[in-house]
Amino acid sequence: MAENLSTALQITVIGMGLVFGGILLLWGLMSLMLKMTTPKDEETKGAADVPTETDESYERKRLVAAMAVALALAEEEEQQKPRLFPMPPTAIVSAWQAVMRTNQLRRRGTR
Amino acid sequence: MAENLSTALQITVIGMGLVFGGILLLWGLMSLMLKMTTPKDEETKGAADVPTETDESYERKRLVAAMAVALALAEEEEQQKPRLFPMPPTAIVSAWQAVMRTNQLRRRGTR
Amino acid sequence: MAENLSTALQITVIGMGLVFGGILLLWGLMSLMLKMTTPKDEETKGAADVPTETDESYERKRLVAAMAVALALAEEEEQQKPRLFPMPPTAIVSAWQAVMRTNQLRRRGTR
Amino acid sequence: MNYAELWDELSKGITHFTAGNMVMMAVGGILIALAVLKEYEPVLLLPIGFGCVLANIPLTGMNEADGLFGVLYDAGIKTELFPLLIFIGVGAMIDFSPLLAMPRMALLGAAGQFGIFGTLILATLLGFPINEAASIGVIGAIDGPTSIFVATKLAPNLLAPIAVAAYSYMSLIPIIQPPLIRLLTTPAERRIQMPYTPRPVSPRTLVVFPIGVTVVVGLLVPDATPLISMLMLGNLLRESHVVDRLSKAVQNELINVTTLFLGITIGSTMVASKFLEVDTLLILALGLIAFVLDTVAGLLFGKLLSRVTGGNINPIIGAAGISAFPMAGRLAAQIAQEEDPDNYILMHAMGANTAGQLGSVMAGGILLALVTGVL
Amino acid sequence: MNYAELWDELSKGITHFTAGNMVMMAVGGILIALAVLKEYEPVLLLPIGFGCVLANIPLTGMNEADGLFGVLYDAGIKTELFPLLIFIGVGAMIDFSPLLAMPRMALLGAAGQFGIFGTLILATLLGFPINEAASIGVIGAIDGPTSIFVATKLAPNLLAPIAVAAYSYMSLIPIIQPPLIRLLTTPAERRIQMPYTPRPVSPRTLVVFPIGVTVVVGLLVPDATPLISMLMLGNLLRESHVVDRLSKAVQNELINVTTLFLGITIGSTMVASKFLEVDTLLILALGLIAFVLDTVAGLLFGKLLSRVTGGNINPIIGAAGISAFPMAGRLAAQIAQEEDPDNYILMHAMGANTAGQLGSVMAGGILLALVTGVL
Amino acid sequence: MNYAELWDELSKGITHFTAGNMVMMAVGGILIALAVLKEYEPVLLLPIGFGCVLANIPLTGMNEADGLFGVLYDAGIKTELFPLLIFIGVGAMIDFSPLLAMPRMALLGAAGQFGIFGTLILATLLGFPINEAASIGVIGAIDGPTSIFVATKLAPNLLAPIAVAAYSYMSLIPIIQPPLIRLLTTPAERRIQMPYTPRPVSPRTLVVFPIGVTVVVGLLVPDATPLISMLMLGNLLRESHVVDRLSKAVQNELINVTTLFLGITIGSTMVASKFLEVDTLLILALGLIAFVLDTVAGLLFGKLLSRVTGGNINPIIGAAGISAFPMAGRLAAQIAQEEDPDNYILMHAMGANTAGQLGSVMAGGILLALVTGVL
Ligand code: NA
Ligand code: NA
Ligand code: NA
Repeated sequence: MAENLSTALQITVIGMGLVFGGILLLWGLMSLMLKMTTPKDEETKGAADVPTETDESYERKRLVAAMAVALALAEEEEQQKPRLFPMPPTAIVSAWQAVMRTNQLRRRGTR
Repeated sequence: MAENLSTALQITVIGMGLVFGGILLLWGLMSLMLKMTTPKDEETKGAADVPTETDESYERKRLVAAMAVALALAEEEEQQKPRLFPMPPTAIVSAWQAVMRTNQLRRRGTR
Repeated sequence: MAENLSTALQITVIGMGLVFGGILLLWGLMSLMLKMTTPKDEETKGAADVPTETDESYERKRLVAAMAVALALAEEEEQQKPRLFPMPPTAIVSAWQAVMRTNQLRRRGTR
Repeated sequence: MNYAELWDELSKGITHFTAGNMVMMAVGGILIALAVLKEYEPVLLLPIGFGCVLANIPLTGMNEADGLFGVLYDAGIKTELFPLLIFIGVGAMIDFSPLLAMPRMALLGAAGQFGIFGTLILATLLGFPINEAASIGVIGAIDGPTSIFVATKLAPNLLAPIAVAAYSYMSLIPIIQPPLIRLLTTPAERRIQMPYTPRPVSPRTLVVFPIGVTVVVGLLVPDATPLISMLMLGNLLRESHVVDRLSKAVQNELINVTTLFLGITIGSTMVASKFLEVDTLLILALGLIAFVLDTVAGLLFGKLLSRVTGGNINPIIGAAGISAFPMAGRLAAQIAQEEDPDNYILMHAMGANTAGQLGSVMAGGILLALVTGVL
Repeated sequence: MNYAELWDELSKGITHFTAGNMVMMAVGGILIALAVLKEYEPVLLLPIGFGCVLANIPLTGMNEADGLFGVLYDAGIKTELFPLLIFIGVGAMIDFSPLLAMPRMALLGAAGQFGIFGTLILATLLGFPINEAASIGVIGAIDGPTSIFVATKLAPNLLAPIAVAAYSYMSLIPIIQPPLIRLLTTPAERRIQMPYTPRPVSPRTLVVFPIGVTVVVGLLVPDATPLISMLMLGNLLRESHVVDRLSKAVQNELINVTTLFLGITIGSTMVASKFLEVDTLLILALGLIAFVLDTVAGLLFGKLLSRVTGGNINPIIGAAGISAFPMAGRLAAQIAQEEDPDNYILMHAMGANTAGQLGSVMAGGILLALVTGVL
Repeated sequence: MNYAELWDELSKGITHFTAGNMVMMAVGGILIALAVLKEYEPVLLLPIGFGCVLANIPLTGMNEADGLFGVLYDAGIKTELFPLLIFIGVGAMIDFSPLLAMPRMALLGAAGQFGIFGTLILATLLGFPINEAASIGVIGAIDGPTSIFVATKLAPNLLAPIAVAAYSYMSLIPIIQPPLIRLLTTPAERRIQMPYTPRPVSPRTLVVFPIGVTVVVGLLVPDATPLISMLMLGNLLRESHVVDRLSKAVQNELINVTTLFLGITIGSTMVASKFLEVDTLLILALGLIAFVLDTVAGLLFGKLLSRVTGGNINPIIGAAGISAFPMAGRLAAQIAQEEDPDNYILMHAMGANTAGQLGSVMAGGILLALVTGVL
């Protein structure tokens, strides 16, 4: 029992260490893949479109756009076919996706 | 052989007895479940709407309604998705269901 | 090895022979089935509609019809449900089928 | 390279082909024809017929333990997996609300099972041992999965003819029942109208029903539990309305693929050497009798109820109590309407019909219990 | 014909029915009620509940090796086939682009796994041997298939309560997490906005991602490979966009049928004789604790990051790092919006959530490796 | 707790990773790339590639008998279940009416099988034993399921490279055939028009056809029965028009899931230790040759027929006789139209193509019979 406990503690320390290690590796892996697979121009273009955090009105515009899409989605029928979300580097579109995702997530996923 | 026959006869007597017993039990079970699961108001409301058997014109009205629905159904496309038949306690709707069922049954069930 | 080779050669000779034999048998079988299963009138009617090979304009007409159908098909939506191709004995329709088939074959079959 | 041997190898198919195989291929062809031309239960008779044709081609190895049919048989028939999976889908297709709206209709589901036992007696008279006689009798359940389930447990050697009878007769309902109905009922009786005054059935009732039935029937007839529980599982998926994707899956993907496998596998057991026996013909004949006895018993009981209730019940619906969902129920309603276009008894007929479905499964389980009890 | 024997045969169901069976049927009924009335993970709780009810009907033979549940258990649980097939479907439903657009979000997927190990310690303190303690801890993966996969390998005898806990708690997220979030974060923290400035993610990245993850995780944590690889296979089918028909098939046909089978089979292991023990209650309690520890650790780590980044990260998303895709992610975003309607952090929450999904699988594999390493 | 041991346990993945594994992962990556970027048979090459990558991660246990791949291999490959189930779906997708409308087109389905035997000879020259040589030759059937079926029976050890070759070359048709066609036919020949004057084909013929073919081929070539019969079963489901739900199920649910399983399982056999051998490269090379020989033989026979019929037959359709349905048929028609936009020979090409499909299966069965006969 006492021995079990010590084992458990060691497993916890090593285990959490490995989990964090693995996640950090994953982070590195992702950054690497992004670097390797993203064409230069996109990279820059992506950067260009990025809005500054202070741009209040922009945030609001994005939200409005989002809502508009949400409403549009609310109406459309065919819920069945799985939606795919290409992720182009323009911020406004990503707001649109954001809403699609919310909308998708609102639906009872596994029902 | 003769012995087999007597066994068969006994099985028949006991068997049919048990079948009837089981069915009677089922009847009781159903009545019980209906009692337990039906909210009071619905019960009365249901009773209220029940037409008297002599009400000829009503019968005819129901049939007409039925036909109307039948026609409507005849047109609609998507045969695939399984229909569900909520059973509210109003008689006219039950005629409507009746037709939906006929319509459903007409379709080659397992094809 | 040398023995293997001779075996291989014999297998080849016998094998190709059997394949051709089987195919010829299949040919006969098909002709037989066509004879047995095709109602007389159709037979003749089929023959009647057959265009002469020299009929240039006819060929062109058929192609035009084909294209028309192709366009029509291009628009229609539901790619899912498997198409069935009844084969009536009139040549113009068979052009139509031809196009349906092309259209079907163009679609990435197994995707 | 020994050409003599080689020739034997190449011609083995034809040299081992027997007249019996020929006959069975014809039988298979007939089943396929019934399916394609008459549309008698095509989803089952077509695969069964094709499997039968296949099984009578010699030395294909498909019937070996490691052949396609051997694998499917061990995986789905011996384990009873196929009939049970099919029952999940069937349950998801059945709507019990007509029965729940008129619980008294349940009574009609009992009489319609007499054919099972009547046939059991006849079969014993013909010298079949009890276990085989019972398996033959269960054709009278007029319910494919039940017949297959019981036969697999009591007399797997008779599975093929029993399954074939069960499914082909079920598809003959529109031919067999009407004359019997007209023979046993008077036009006056057939014209009896039954106003549809349902008790309100709340969605909750529809959800509790399958669970309740499973528990009660399960405790009383444990041998019927696998069948009744899978039927009720499907029905629960349907009525709960919270798992549409599962309900759809069992009504389509699951039941379609399983039915195809079940069909060709049953068909593959129709090998001449095993199938072409006097017993087979006797079984087919007894199956037909079981069917008739079911209908007659149902109708007579219907007439009895009609008397008892002072003509408030149309005896035709008794014929719907044999199960064979939903054909029997539909047919009864149609005959009533032919007699009087204003006579609309579909709801009652379906109530009796679904009760018959339950009665059939119970009867099958009871029979199983009794026979295993006496053996 | 011996009537005494016969009577025993007929009444066996009732005579062998125990109070324990009664209790377990009630439990099954509760699970079904949660599924139908509250819609808590209905696709799993409904079949599990029904299977539980069924398993407690005595002598149905369904739990025997050659009974329906026996067959399904050997075919899908013992071989781990079911959880893996389900993972293919899940993978095809997950969109990793939010995570790939903000790789740093991955960090939040690590802390959320602490509950696994914290619970492991508590379970050992309660006297469970390491292998059982670990299986219980893995409830903290808050991911059904992972829990089942690990428990099947380390302590199959505890599979039933672990699976039930894993799936029921997962459905309790909307009830358990909000109070914890409000307790551990200040309104100011919850109002922190995180502008969504994604790095561009090319379709190619989305295709390379699942392959890369499989290889790297596979090499580092071989025990996690079956789970992670099937999850990634599904995701590859999805993102490749060239095999829509396969992607659709695994998201529908495959996952629906498998889920149904998994559910009733898990439920069928909830037999009173095995399930009604103190251990079971302890496991259910420990599972809940694992859940709380996950959330707490995630939130605290979120607050830490928030400090470190000078308030650029909203700590709520830490709670999404526990996996439980996609509920946890959705919930975090909703709470942030309740605090401030303009605070839109769904993308970040989903990033952390999907990272948590990956973290959970890794943690499961690491745990498996460590325990098998020390045993 | 022994840290040395633990470290071994944790690092086992990397320490057991070999250069060979690395190479095979690259191969898997290439297959995936071909599937995603070039869309070469993606439904098969994608799963095969992914399975290959997975199989080369050391010590995952997935290739063990009780691992996922072991289970799938025993369930679907060893029993030949997967290729046969896929054939049901393929049969339901094939329309034989063009062939039935012009029975003489059948002839072209024979010549296109020469590659099988030509390659058999070459393989023997390279020192392969007859059974292996035959399995390699059957790549020339240019039909995945047939190749897998025969290879599994004659030389399971070569299954992986044979399956890979069969499927990857099939997807290379648009690249390999055109040059051969242009090389072996004159523009004049390619411009030959074949007016489409079909014999009337009644629906009844379409229903009788699959049954007749099954019986005749089955009796003459029992070894080909499993393949031909499942192909024809699917076609019967399609043409009977009375079992749409079954026809749809085999064309979707069944074939999709089976294809996915077949793919990853085949891929999982591409383990470096077994796959990285000279033989493998030889097999891949021989497979390509088989493909070329098929096309050449088909074209030459087409030219012969063209001469014999006094220029009434366009030799291009000979190239469609190699099977590889439907790509080869489509391609032949396209090349003819490139030569002369008014030259419309799709119907004839599809007739030859479907005949080639039948010829391939027959050839496979004949080869099986001959080899088992001489061994
Ligand atoms: Na019955
Ligand atoms: Na987790
Ligand atoms: Na070929």
